[in-house]
Amino acid sequence: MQIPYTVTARPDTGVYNAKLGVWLFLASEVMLFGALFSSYILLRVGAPTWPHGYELLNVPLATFNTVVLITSSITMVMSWASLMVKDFRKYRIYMGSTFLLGLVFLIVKAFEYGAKFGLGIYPAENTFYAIYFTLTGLHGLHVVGGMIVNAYFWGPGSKMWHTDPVRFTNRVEVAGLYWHFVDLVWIFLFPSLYLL
Amino acid sequence: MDQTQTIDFKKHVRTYIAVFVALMALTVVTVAVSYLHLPITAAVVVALIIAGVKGSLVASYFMHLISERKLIYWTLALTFIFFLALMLLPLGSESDKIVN
Amino acid sequence: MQQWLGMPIDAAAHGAEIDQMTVVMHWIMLILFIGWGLFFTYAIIRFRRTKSVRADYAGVKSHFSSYVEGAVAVVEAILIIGFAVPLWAKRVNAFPPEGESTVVRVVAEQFAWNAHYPGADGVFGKTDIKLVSAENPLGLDRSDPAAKDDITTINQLTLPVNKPVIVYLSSKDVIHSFGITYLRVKQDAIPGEQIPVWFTPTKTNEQIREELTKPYSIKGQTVSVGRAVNRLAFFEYKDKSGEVIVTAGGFIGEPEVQKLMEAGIDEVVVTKDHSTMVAMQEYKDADGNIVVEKGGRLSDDVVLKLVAMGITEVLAAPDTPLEIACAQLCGLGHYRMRGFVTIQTEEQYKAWLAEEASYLTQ
Amino acid sequence: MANVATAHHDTAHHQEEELGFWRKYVFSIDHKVIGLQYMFTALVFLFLGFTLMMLMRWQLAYPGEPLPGEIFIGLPAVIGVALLLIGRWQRKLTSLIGMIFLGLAGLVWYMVTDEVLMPGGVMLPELYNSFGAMHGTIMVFLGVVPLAVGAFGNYLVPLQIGAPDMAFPKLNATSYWSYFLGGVTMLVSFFVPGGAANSGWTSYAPLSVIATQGQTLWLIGMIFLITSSLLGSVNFIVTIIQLRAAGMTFMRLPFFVWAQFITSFLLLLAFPPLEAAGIMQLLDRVVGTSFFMPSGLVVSGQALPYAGGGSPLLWQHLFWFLAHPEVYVLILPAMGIVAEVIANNTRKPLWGYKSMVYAAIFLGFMSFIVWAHHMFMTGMGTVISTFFQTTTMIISIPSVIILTALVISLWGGSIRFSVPMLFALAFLPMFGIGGLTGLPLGLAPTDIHLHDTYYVIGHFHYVVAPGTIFALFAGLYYWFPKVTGRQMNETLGRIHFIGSFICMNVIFMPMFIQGLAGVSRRLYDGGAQYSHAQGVLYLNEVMSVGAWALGVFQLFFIFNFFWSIKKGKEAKENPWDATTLEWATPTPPPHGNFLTLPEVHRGPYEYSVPGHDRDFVPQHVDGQLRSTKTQKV
Ligand code: HEA
Ligand code: HEA
Ligand code: CUA
Ligand SMILES: [Cu+2]
Repeated sequence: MQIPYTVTARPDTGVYNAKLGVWLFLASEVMLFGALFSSYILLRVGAPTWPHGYELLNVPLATFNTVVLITSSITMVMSWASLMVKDFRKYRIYMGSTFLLGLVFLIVKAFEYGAKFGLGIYPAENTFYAIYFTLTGLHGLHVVGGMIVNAYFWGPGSKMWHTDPVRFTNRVEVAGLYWHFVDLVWIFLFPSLYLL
Repeated sequence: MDQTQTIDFKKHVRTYIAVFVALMALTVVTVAVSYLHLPITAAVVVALIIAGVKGSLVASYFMHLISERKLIYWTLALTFIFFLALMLLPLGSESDKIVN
Repeated sequence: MQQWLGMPIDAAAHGAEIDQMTVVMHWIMLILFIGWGLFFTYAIIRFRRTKSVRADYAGVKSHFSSYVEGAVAVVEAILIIGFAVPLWAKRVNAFPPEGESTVVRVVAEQFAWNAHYPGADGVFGKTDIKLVSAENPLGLDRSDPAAKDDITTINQLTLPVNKPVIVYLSSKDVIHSFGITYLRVKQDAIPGEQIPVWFTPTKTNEQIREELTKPYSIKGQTVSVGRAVNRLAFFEYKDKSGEVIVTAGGFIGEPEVQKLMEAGIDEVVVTKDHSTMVAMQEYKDADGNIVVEKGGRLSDDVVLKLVAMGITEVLAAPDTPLEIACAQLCGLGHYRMRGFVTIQTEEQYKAWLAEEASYLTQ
Repeated sequence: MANVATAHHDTAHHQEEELGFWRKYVFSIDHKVIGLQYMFTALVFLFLGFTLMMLMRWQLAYPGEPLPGEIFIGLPAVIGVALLLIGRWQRKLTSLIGMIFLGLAGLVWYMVTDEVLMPGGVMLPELYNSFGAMHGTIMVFLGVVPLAVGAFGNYLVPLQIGAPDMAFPKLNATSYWSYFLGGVTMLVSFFVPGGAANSGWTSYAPLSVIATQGQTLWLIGMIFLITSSLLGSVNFIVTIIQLRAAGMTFMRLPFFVWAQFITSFLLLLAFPPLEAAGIMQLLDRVVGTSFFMPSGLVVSGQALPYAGGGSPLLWQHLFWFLAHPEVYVLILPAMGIVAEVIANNTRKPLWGYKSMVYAAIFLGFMSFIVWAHHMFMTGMGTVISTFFQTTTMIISIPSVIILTALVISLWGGSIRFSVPMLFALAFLPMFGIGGLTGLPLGLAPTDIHLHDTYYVIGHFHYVVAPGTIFALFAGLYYWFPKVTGRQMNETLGRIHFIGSFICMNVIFMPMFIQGLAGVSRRLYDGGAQYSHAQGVLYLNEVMSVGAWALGVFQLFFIFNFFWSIKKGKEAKENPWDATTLEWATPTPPPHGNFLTLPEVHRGPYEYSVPGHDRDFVPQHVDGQLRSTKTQKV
C-alpha cells in the first residue's frame, strides 16, 4: 500500500514527509556542530593563551571559499526555482554549477590543508589546530556528501523529472535545504576559526 | 510556462539576488573588521552579530523559513533551546569551580 | 534510622549534617513508597476481576493525587533550600583560613596517593614533571629552598584531630576520586586541575578503633583440599591409621594434599588471614603469659594459640580503620588504590612531623 | 471486520509470492520484519550482557578463585542446543537463534579459557573492567534501546497510528543495518589484544584515551549505533506526525506512541553531541590530538606525548549531555508499554491520560538540562550545583505524575492478572524504588557519601532491570499473539515472572546496603580490601547467587518463547479484547498493514464505556458514544 504524503503536503501539518525529515535531520546536525563549537569555546576559554585565527590561517583563501560557498547556495536555490517554472535546461546549468562550486571549495581546502601539512603541522600540533582540522574536516565531509547528492540529481536522478516532476522538484528542494545548511555552518565557522 | 508563474519567479529571483549581494557585502565587512584587531570581546560580538545576520538571511530566504510551517518553527525553536544549553551550561560549570 | 540505614561511623565535623540529611531523605522516600504501596496493594486486591466484574469507566474522581504531587514538589523545594544548598555551600565556599588549618597537597596516580606536606615553613616547594621518578613521584624540586623541608609520603595521610584540614587535590594521570567514607569526604582528582577539599576530623584512629570494637570470629575457613595448597591447617588432620598428616598450624604442601586425599578427606579447615585486625583487649593463656596484648595483631600464630586455648571469638577492631578509597574507575588497579589516613592527637602529629623531618636532614 | 480480514489474508499470501527469502526476511523494508530483526538481535545482546555480568558476579562473590567456565559456557550452550532441537521441526529462525546462542557459548569459552586475561581461570582486573564496561554498553545501547525503540517502536507505532509503514522504509532498514554493524564492531572488540573496552561505559578521558585497542573499536561501534539511532528517530517523528490515520488526533494517540515520539526527540537531539565527542576521542587516540588531554600527564613515570591543553571534563559534559536523556530513553518506552498493558488489563481508560502526556513531554524537555548531576564531585561551585540540583528535583515531578496516574488507573478496574499484567504491575513499585533512590543522589551533599558507590548501581538497576526489563517482558508477552497468532504458555510465564521478581530484588536490594556502607562500584574484588566494607561483604555472594538464579529462570522464558511460536495455543484476532489499532489488522499483519486505512473515531482506551454491551470499543469502530472524550482528566 502507498505511503501517504510522500509528494503532496499533509493538509493539517502543511509539509510533505521528506521536508519534515530533512529539517529534523538538520536539527540533529545543529546539535552535532553545536557540540564542536561548544568544545571550541570551552577549550579556548580554558587555555592560558590562544592564537588569533588570522595569525595562523590563510584568511584570503578562506574568504574566497566563503564567496564560493555562498555563490553555490544561490545557484542551488536557482536550480530549484527553475524547476518551479518547469525550465529543466536552466536547472541542469544551475545544479551543475552548484556541484562545480562545491568542487572548487574542496580544492581550495585541499591547498589550505596541504600548506599546513607541508609545514609539518598536523591536528596533534595543539588544541587550536585540533579543533580547526576537526571542524573544517567534518564540514568538508558534509560538502562531499552534498556534492554526491547534487551530482545524482544532476545526472541519473534527474530522469524522474520526466516521470514525476513534482516529486523531483521536492527532492531538489530537500537537497537544497541540506546544501544551504552546509553553507550556513561555514558562515559561522569562518569567523570563529579564521577571524577571531 | 504561464504568466503568473513567470511573475513570481522573477520576484523570487530578485529577492535571491538581493540576499546574495547582502551576504557578499557582509562577508567583506566581517573580514575588514577582523583587520582592525579589535579587543577580543568586541571582535567576538561584531563577528557573531554579522554571522548571525548572514545565517538568518540564508535560513529565511534560501531555506524559505520566512514562509515555513509552524511545525518546522517549533522543531527549530526546541533545537535552539537545547543548543543554547549545550553552549552555556558547560561554560557555566567551568566558570564556577571550587576555589580557595 | 541512621543505624537502621547502616551508615558507617562518622569522624568528621560536617558528617553529622550529611547523615542527618540522608536520614531525612530516606524517611521521606519510605513514607512516599509506603503511601503508594498501600494504595497499590489495596487496589489490586480489591479490584481483581473475580471481585469487580465490570470496571468503572471514570475511576477515581477526586483530585487528591494533585495534592500529593504538589506535596512532593514542596518537600523537594524544602530539601534543596533548607538542606542541600547551604550544606554544599559550606563544603565548597566556607574554607577555613589556611593559617588555622593543616594544609596538604594530595596527588593521585595509578595507583597510589602521594601526600605532600609544606613542612615547617608552610610553603610547598616547586614540583616539575621532568623530575618525576620512582623515588620522587611528585617531581619535587629539592633545590628549591621552599622544598627543603617538605615532607612527602605515599598512601599515608597523617593528620591532627579537631583541626580543619585543607587538601589540595590533583592527579598526575587519569581521574581518580578521593573518598574517605568515615570522614564523609569525596572529591574527584582531575588531571590539570587542583581542587581544594576541607574537613575537620573529630576522632583519632584509637577512638575509631574503640568504636569499631566488636566480637570477632577467628574461626578458620573451610576449603576443598584442592584449594588448600600453601595454606596453614587450622586443625590437626590424621589419616585412617591415625598418623598425623598435618598439625594445627602446619603448612599444607602438595604432599600433604596428596595424603589428605588418600585419607579420603576432601574438605579441610585452613587459617584465614586476620592480620588486618588487632585485639582490643589483652589475652593471657592458662599460665598467665600474654598471647596478645591490646592492639596486637591477630597474626596466624596468635590466632592458632588462641584457638588452642579454645577461644574462637575475640574483641577486635581493624588496625587501619580510616582508608582513602579511590571512587573513580582509574584502570586495572582501581580496586586496590587504597591509602591510609591516620588521625592523631596534636602532640602525636607534631612528633610524627618531627620524625619525618629528621629523615630529611640525614 | 471478518471479511476484511480474509481479504487481508490473500493479499498477504500474494505478497509472499512476490518477494524472495532475502528480500522478505533479510533486506526487508517492511517495518514489521525490521522490528523483528531488531527484537531478536537485541534479545541476544541482552543475554550476552547478562552473561558477562554472571561471569563478573563470580569474581565478586569469590574473588580470585578460579571460575568454573563449564557452567557458564553451559547456559548458552544448553539454550543453543535446545533451540536447535525445537528448530528441527520448526522454522529456520529458531535454529538460527540456536546457532547464535552456540556462538555466544563459543565467545564465553574463548574468554574463560584465554590464558592472558584469565590465567588459570582467574579473571584479571583488566578483564573485569572490560566486562563491566561492555555489560553497561551492551545493555544500554545494544540491548534495551534497540528492543524498546527499534523493535517495539518499529513494529507497533505504524500499526497503532493506522499507517501502512514507516515514512521512510529504506531509511528504516538502513538504521537496522547500521545498528547491526555497530553490534558486530563491539563483538569484534572482544578479540583484539587487551580485550574489549575497559574504561567503563562512561569512557571517561584520559583513562579511555590511553586504554587498549578495544576502546578504539568501542568508539567506532558507538558511531555506528548513534547513526542508527539518528536515522531511526527522524523516521519515527515523521511517521508519527505525518502518517496518523484519519481521525487519529494527537490526543487520541496511545500513550505508547507518545512515549516513542518523545523518545525519538531525545535521541535526535541528545545523540549528536556524543557523536562529536566520540569523534574527538577517536582523534585523541588515533592522531594524537589533545581534546581531553590536559598538559603534563605522567603515566607510570613516563610523560605522555600529548601537546596538552585539553579538558577531561569536556568529555564528561558531552557524554552526560547524551547519557542523561538516554536514561529516559530507557524508561519512556517502558512506561508506554506498561500503560498499554494496564489499560487493557484493568478494562478501563488510563486515569489522567492528558496529564500523563504533558508530564512525559515536560520530562523529555527537562532531561536535557540535568546532566551534570552525574558530575557533582568534579568540583562544582554553589551556583551551578544549585542549578542542577534544582532541575534534577524538578524532573522527578513528572515521573511522579506518570507513575501516580498509572497506579490510580488501577482503581475501579476489573483487573486480569495475565502474565503481561503481572510484569506491568511489578514495574510500578520497582520503578518507584529506583526512582526514589534517585533523589538522595540528586542532592549534592548526600551524593558526597553515595556517589560512585553501589547505591548508584542499585538505584539505576531498579529502574532499568526490574523496571525497564520487566516492562519489555510485559510487552513481549502482550504482543506475542499479534506477531505469531499464538499465545505464550501461561504457567511457564508465571514461573518466569515469580522467579525473576524474587531474584531481581535479591540482587539489587543489597546494593543499597553496601552503598550506604560506602562500598565503591567497579571494584574487582567487590571491596574485600576495605575495612569499611567488611561488614557487608557477605552480601556479594547473596547477590551473585541471585544473579545466577535469575539466569536460570530466563530459560523458562526463552523456551516458552520459541516453543510457542509454532506450538503455542491459537490466539483469536484480538485475544486481549484491546481497543488500539494494531488489533484491527489480521495476524500477522500483511505488508502494508491495512487494506483500507482505518478511520479513528475515539480515544485509545475506551474500555467499559457506560451503555455499551461489550466492555471495549475499538478506536476504529464507528458508532455514536455517550462520551467520545478520552476520559476525564
Ligand atoms: C531508566 C533509567 C533511569 C531513570 C528513570 C533515572 C531516574 C532518576 N535518576 Fe538516575 N541514573 C541512571 C538511570 C536512571 N535514572 C543511571 C544508568 C545512572 C548511573 C550512570 C553511571 O554512573 O554509570 C544514574 C545515576 C543517577 C545519578 C548520579 C549518581 C552518582 O553518580 O553519584 C543521579 C543524581 O542525581 C540520578 C538521579 C535520578 C533522578 C532524580 C531520577 C528521577 O527521574 C526519578 C524520579 C522518579 C521517582 C521520584 C519515583 C516516583 C514514583 C513513585 C514514588 C511511585 C511508586 C509506586 C508504587 C510504590 C506502586 N541518577
Ligand atoms: C539497561 C541497562 C542495564 C541492565 C538491564 C542491567 C542488568 C543487570 N545488571 Fe547492570 N549495569 C548497567 C546497565 C544495566 N545492567 C550499567 C550501565 C552498569 C555500569 C557499568 C560501568 O560500571 O561502566 C552496570 C553495572 C552493573 C554492576 C556493577 C559492576 C561494577 O560496578 O563493578 C552489576 C553488579 O552486579 C550489574 C548487574 C546486573 C544484573 C545482575 C542485571 C540483570 O538484571 C540482568 C537481567 C537480564 C536479563 C533478565 C536478560 C533478559 C534477556 C533474555 C532472557 C534473553 C532472551 C533471548 C531470546 C528470547 C533470544 N550491573
Ligand atoms: Cu584511582 Cu580508581
Ligand atoms: Cu542522570
